[in-house]
Amino acid sequence: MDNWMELTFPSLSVNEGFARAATAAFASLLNPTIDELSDLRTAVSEAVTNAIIHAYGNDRDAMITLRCEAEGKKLKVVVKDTGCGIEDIELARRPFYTSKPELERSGMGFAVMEAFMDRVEIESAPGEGTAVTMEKEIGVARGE
Amino acid sequence: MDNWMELTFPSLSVNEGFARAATAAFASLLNPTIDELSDLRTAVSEAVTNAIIHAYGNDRDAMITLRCEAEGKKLKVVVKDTGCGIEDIELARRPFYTSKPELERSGMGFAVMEAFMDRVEIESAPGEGTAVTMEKEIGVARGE
Amino acid sequence: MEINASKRGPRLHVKLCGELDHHSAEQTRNMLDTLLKDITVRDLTLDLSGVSFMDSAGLGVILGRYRILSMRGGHLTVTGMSGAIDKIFRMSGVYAIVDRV
Amino acid sequence: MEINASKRGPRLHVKLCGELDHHSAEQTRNMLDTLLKDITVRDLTLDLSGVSFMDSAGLGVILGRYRILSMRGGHLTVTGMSGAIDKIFRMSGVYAIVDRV
Ligand SMILES: Nc1ncnc2c1ncn2[C@@H]1O[C@H](COP(=O)(O)OP(=O)(O)O)[C@@H](O)[C@H]1O
Ligand SMILES: Nc1ncnc2c1ncn2[C@@H]1O[C@H](COP(=O)(O)OP(=O)(O)O)[C@@H](O)[C@H]1O
Repeated sequence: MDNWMELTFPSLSVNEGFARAATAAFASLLNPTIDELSDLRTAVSEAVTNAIIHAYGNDRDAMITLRCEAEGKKLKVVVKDTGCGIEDIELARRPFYTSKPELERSGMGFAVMEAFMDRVEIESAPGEGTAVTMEKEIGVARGE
Repeated sequence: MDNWMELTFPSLSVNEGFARAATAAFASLLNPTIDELSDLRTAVSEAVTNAIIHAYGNDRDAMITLRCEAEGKKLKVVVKDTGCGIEDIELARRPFYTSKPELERSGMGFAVMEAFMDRVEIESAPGEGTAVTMEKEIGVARGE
Repeated sequence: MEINASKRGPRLHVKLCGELDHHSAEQTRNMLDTLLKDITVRDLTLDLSGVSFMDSAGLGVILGRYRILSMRGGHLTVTGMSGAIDKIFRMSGVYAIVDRV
Repeated sequence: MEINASKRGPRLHVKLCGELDHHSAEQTRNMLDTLLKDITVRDLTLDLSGVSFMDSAGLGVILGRYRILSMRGGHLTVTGMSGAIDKIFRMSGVYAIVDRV
């Protein structure tokens, strides 16, 4: 099955849970294990939360796009914002680095995405926005 | 909470279940009763299935857009296609009318949408496509 | 859709498990029609207690099987409807032609 | 987030129920900090067996409470982690500073 979906929603924190659920519903079509689904939900939650907090600050009217693509057993997820962008991507990826310690951010967002997905790619331009692309092979844990 | 989401996906029958799940996940933010959620899933399933079968026939590469808007307790759902359109909307709405009896369609799709939602509006232009707009107040059954 | 069938004389009892929508309709229809090729079947009972979702596509499947059975003088009975499925059956008048237990 | 607290001497036991993400973090933090205003609390045990989802925002909440407690010479203990939460705790080295039972 080759399939895709593209979802757009405003940058409200209540949509973090919605984005997780929509991704899980799409990924379910690939017959994932419970652990794979849980990993995916966590990674998507990190990327969407980052867009809400870091890209847009308190702008509740900004938009986030979540795209999922399934090709064979491979699932690709892209979370995109048109927010402030990232100056230093290498620094941003570093575990425990956060630009918002005052919000009690742990700085582990990208590290979690990397641990829970097979591949994480960040494209960003200051003032233009960020796209985080993540891939995960589904059904691996089942040994398919 | 005022919120919305817009979802686009290809016209594959496997996405009927996905569209239901995504709508339910969004509607959950309004704290619906189980019955309201079930009604909503059924109505969305009818509209998305119609786009797949009637609007696009066997074209698996065509796109369907599902938009949900929440304002207070009112949920609005719009299912849109750019398919063949409907010549006679009044006829199409009639219970048991179907243009595809050979597919064992019951002709009850619009009747179900009307029974399960508060309001159903159809806009269509032959050769251009169809938009079905449905509204339902959430939390009514709970007496809120 | 998962189906579980058992036969006793002219009576066929089929339990459906899963979601009965347009996506699963064709497969469900094919499985039921394979069972109905056995022309000694006169009475079909569909146990819907395992059907977690059904829309008008499911109605089409049920009405289609009703037609096949009534052409051979048989009956269709439905059982185990959830509230949502019962609502669709009631509004479409299915209970006027199909038995329920 | 639903929280259930019980206190015995310097020990506070709090059970969290719900999803601990950025959306629920602020409310969770506020509820916990209200309880921690009682400076006789030295040992906080967070029972996470009711937490169905947690991401790095939850990590931030837990590390923040750890800091408050360690400044007053207290301890933080976590218990009831699901496999997914345990995975985040392990990769972030939380178990080096927070006790687990
Ligand atoms: N979508 C984004 N837009 C702008 N900056 C971002 C975005 N995502 C991450 N960042 C930057 O990268 C840093 C590290 O991100 P992350 O590892 O997720 O940790 P945290 O979210 O806890 O700060 C953030 O503190 C922020 O400065
Ligand atoms: N999105 C659509 N595009 C084109 N035609 C449609 C669409 N939706 C419905 N129709 C037309 O309206 C008729 C009635 O629809 P409906 O009440 O859902 O019954 P059914 O789907 O069982 O045919 C259909 O048979 C079809 O001719």
